[in-house]
Amino acid sequence: MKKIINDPADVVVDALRGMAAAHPDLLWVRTDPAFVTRSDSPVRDKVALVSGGGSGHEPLHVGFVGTGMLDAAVPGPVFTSPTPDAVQTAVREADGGAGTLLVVKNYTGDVLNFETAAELVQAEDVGVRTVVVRDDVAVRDSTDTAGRRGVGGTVLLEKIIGAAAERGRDLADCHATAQRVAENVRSMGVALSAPTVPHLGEPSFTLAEEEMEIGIGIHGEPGRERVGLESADGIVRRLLEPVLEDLPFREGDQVLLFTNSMGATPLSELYLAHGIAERMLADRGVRVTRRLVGPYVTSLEMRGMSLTLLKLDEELTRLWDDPVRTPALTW
Amino acid sequence: MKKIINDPADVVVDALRGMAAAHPDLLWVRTDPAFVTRSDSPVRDKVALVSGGGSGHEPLHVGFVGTGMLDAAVPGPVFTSPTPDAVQTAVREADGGAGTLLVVKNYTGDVLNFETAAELVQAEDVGVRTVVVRDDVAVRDSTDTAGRRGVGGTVLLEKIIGAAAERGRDLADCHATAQRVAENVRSMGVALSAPTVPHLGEPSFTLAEEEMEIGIGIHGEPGRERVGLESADGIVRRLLEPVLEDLPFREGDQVLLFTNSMGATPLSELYLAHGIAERMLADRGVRVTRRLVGPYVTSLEMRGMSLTLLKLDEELTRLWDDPVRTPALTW
Amino acid sequence: MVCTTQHVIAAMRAAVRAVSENRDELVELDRAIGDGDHGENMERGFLAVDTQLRLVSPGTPAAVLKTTATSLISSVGGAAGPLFGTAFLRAATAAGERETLDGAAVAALLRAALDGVTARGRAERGDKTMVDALAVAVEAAERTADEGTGPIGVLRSAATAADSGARETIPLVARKGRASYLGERSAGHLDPGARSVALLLHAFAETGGDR
Amino acid sequence: MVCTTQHVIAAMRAAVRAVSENRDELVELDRAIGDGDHGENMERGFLAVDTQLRLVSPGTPAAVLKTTATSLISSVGGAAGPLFGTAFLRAATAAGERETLDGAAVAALLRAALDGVTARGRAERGDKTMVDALAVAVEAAERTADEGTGPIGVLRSAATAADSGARETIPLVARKGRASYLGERSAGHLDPGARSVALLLHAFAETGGDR
Ligand SMILES: Nc1ncnc2c1ncn2[C@@H]1O[C@H](COP(=O)(O)OP(=O)(O)O)[C@@H](O)[C@H]1O
Ligand SMILES: Nc1ncnc2c1ncn2[C@@H]1O[C@H](COP(=O)(O)OP(=O)(O)O)[C@@H](O)[C@H]1O
Ligand SMILES: [Mg+2]
Ligand SMILES: [Mg+2]
Ligand SMILES: [Mg+2]
Ligand SMILES: [Mg+2]
Repeated sequence: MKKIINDPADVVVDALRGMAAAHPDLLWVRTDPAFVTRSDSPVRDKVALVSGGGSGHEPLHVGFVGTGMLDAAVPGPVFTSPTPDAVQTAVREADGGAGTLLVVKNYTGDVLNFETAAELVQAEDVGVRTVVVRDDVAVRDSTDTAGRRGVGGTVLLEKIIGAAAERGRDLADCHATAQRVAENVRSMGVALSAPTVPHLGEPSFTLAEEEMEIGIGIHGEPGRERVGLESADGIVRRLLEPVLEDLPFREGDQVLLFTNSMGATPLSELYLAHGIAERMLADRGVRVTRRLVGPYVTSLEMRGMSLTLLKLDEELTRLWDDPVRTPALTW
Repeated sequence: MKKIINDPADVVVDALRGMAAAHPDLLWVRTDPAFVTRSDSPVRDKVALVSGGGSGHEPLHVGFVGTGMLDAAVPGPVFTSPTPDAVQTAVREADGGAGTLLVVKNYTGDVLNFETAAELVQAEDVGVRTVVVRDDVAVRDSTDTAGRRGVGGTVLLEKIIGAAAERGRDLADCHATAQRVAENVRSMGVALSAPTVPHLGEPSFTLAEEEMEIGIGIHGEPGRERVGLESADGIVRRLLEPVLEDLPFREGDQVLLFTNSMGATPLSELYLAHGIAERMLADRGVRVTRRLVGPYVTSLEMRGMSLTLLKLDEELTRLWDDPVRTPALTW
Repeated sequence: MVCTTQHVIAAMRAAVRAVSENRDELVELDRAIGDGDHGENMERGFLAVDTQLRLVSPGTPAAVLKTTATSLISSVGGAAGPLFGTAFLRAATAAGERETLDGAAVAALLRAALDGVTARGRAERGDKTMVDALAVAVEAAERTADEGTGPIGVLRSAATAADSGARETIPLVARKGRASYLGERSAGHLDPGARSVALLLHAFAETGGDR
Repeated sequence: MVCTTQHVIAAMRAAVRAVSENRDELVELDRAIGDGDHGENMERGFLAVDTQLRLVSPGTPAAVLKTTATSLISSVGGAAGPLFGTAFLRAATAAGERETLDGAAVAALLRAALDGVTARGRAERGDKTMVDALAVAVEAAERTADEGTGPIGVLRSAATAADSGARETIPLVARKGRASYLGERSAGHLDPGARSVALLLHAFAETGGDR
């Protein structure tokens, strides 16, 4: 296992210490339990936006703490949800009296742990609501299964609702807007290689030189199907079509296109894929009016990418354009 | 070779097309010859800052085009300097009448091609000066060799001089300040794996599972020595000590610490390493007053990192803090 | 033929050992159809249980079970944490004020644990989860308890049944948890959570009561 | 025993072929002590030369050499582009208005090329660069030309000398170009640029003049 780490058991906390050193103006970092808040937290009378989940997806979520986005992020161990008490402590630090919205990616572990956290927080008389992101169309959408995973759409939601909270909207409004984002966002990913969890020391799965894994998640879990490696055109089409069909996104729709790297994909390949996606969308009359390109929801050193489409309206566009200042996203 | 590309011969231009699609507000992209300018280029009466070099180091240089940084960037083929005519054309588009400063990384190919470009540009009566970045302490500094490579320091120089130019400083001033940055910046890198050039299809070198390459460049050229993989503490020390000794950086010095990913290093590992570097610097009394952490000078999908230290004074700090708005760096 | 507080503590210690010893197997099972952390999660959780039991010195079976539950909830994360946590929490509630547990009580605790897991995780039998092992274990425990068997006998039959319940998850297509993302590709693999249930019950059976 | 414009064009075409055919070898050599692009760079450059020669139909040896030079400069990039470009540019200047080249002229052109490369790249003999092949080639060419040999004989002796000049780079520690970053580790490898010089001279020798 080739990693720049000390003790594999300490990677999460060691990385948080580095973040604290790197962003003293933006972040306030605690290590036991591990969580990160805005340096000016709690912000009085502002709805607090709190998220979290397993580590290994950096910059998600810790890199999105700051003005106009998250008030706090709670990283669990690598690929494992944080525990309820960690979330509870983070909410206690972040809540400014206007209630807290929890952003949860739809994984059984995250849902259950945040559920318990919400109960604990409520017992302390903090108003709390939860939005669950489930945007991964690679997974069949069904009520009798665990349902879809939360992936790339999470970043877009956190940015947009972060702006809504920063504008002073109340908890009910933030929650409703968050639901609207969650309902209008779809993603799909591909892996060209597997990630290696530090304390496991071996890749989560093995792909032959000419294989790729379509419909991949972000936790080293295998994807929907394994197929031969294709050209960028072929790869982008395999991701984009199921995303488009699902909502569905239609001719004339305005969308935000988010081209995400799974970690180790060179930026040049990512831009190349983004350009292809833009062309394919243009061919169908879907209008890309906002875009995000970069490694934002990663899976350690996994090679691969995901495409996320969010259907925009004027309000969501305005909130997207609002200023944001975090380690990983600033404008 | 696992890459998200179409024809390997077209990767540079295909990626540029994607950049153009992703950043219509910031960039204006041309493909024959290939170069990128600020969308509002030429900026009247402002010194134009133009750089370039082989592709494969993204976001360097194309991702640093925009307000407060580069006016134009000229990407060559992967790991190969652009030709003089491409640079000449870019300067023609970027120069706003106040002259152009060329930022060149010290590689024989880049130096020779930009030298010719400068001659061609001068023949068109454009005032032109050149600054050569040679910050890599892994290479012996000597006048009877090719001398040190330009690596991470380039980004810092481009940001700072971009600010100087944006403030309206003249060409002589920009050039002098650039020289000052170049003289006060030092870097060193390590690779945990090799990059694969698209049209070659195979990794540039091979490292065993337990090896790393110390003093690596950014072109897949092997480094200074191959040693066994170490802990993050060991790796950071191996990079930091030669950097510190070289200038030398002394107790009480104020520095900018730039922890750079070579491409495929997870952000969490990078922060982890950054935290260690900050601690080691604190132990020696070197004061880190500014920092940059991320994948900014990469070598395709190479795993590894580099550390760059720039000795700051008040003026350089102010210029660093000035606003910047580019695809890869914004504040 | 009853189980005292000391027995319950010893049972939990045996579980700590069993989880640590089988950590790698659980990792491998979870790697095949999940994210490979189940062994880590369980080990982290039961090490916390171990520590807390030493600190707290609980005085009743219910207190042991509750300490176990809260330790798991506050240290595991992942799906297994809240699910096993709820299981032990409900078992604690079912144990009530009792100072000792007989065979029937053990069966009742297991039933309560199962109810907790299904209430929390909403998995049904056949969804390829820990429920598949736990449900058949509960049925076997109840059958054996009805025959008047003591706690250790009840746990033994539960453990054996859990083994076969776990094995029966192999051909199933997962409908809950992370393995469900794999669809048809989840078939052919043993569910890690079901394996953990069997491991825990075997550990309890070995030390869980007066013989 | 002179070399006409057509011969020079044919020589350049032979160089185009030789570079393409040996692209992979040049890549491998550059991969060992450089960045692996020398084969690509040379191929891209000489394909541009090929195209330009067809478009321009140069009328003198100097014009052929100049077209070659500008094509290389504007298509290669990398160190090899400006260096070989300068070499051909200086050779063109040395060729002047001449309609044909005899052995002495060829030797003079090679000398001019060498001067251009060293002026541009500031490499000395022994620095493990193309200069090591070109310098001994020039000396051999001058010796042979002094003996009154025709252009083809001069090129042949230059090519043979270049081979040994290239071979002699193997033990050297590089002091110029990318290989210099390797320090001691550059020893034991043939310099790719030196190999290119030998390749070009052999190609010229095969077609470069009246026999
Ligand atoms: N909804 C559920 N109901 C019951 N058990 C479940 C459910 N979801 C997952 N599990 C169990 O949890 C196990 C996985 O636990 P673990 O790997 O620790 O957590 P995670 O899936 O979050 O990584 C599965 O093998 C399965 O038995
Ligand atoms: N300063 C120099 N003088 C002469 N030749 C040089 C010099 N620097 C490099 N070379 C030659 O250039 C060759 C490498 O060319 P190439 O690989 O195309 O360019 P780059 O090094 O930019 O990748 C070397 O093998 C060497 O022969
Ligand atoms: Mg997990
Ligand atoms: Mg090169
Ligand atoms: Mg798991
Ligand atoms: Mg080269």
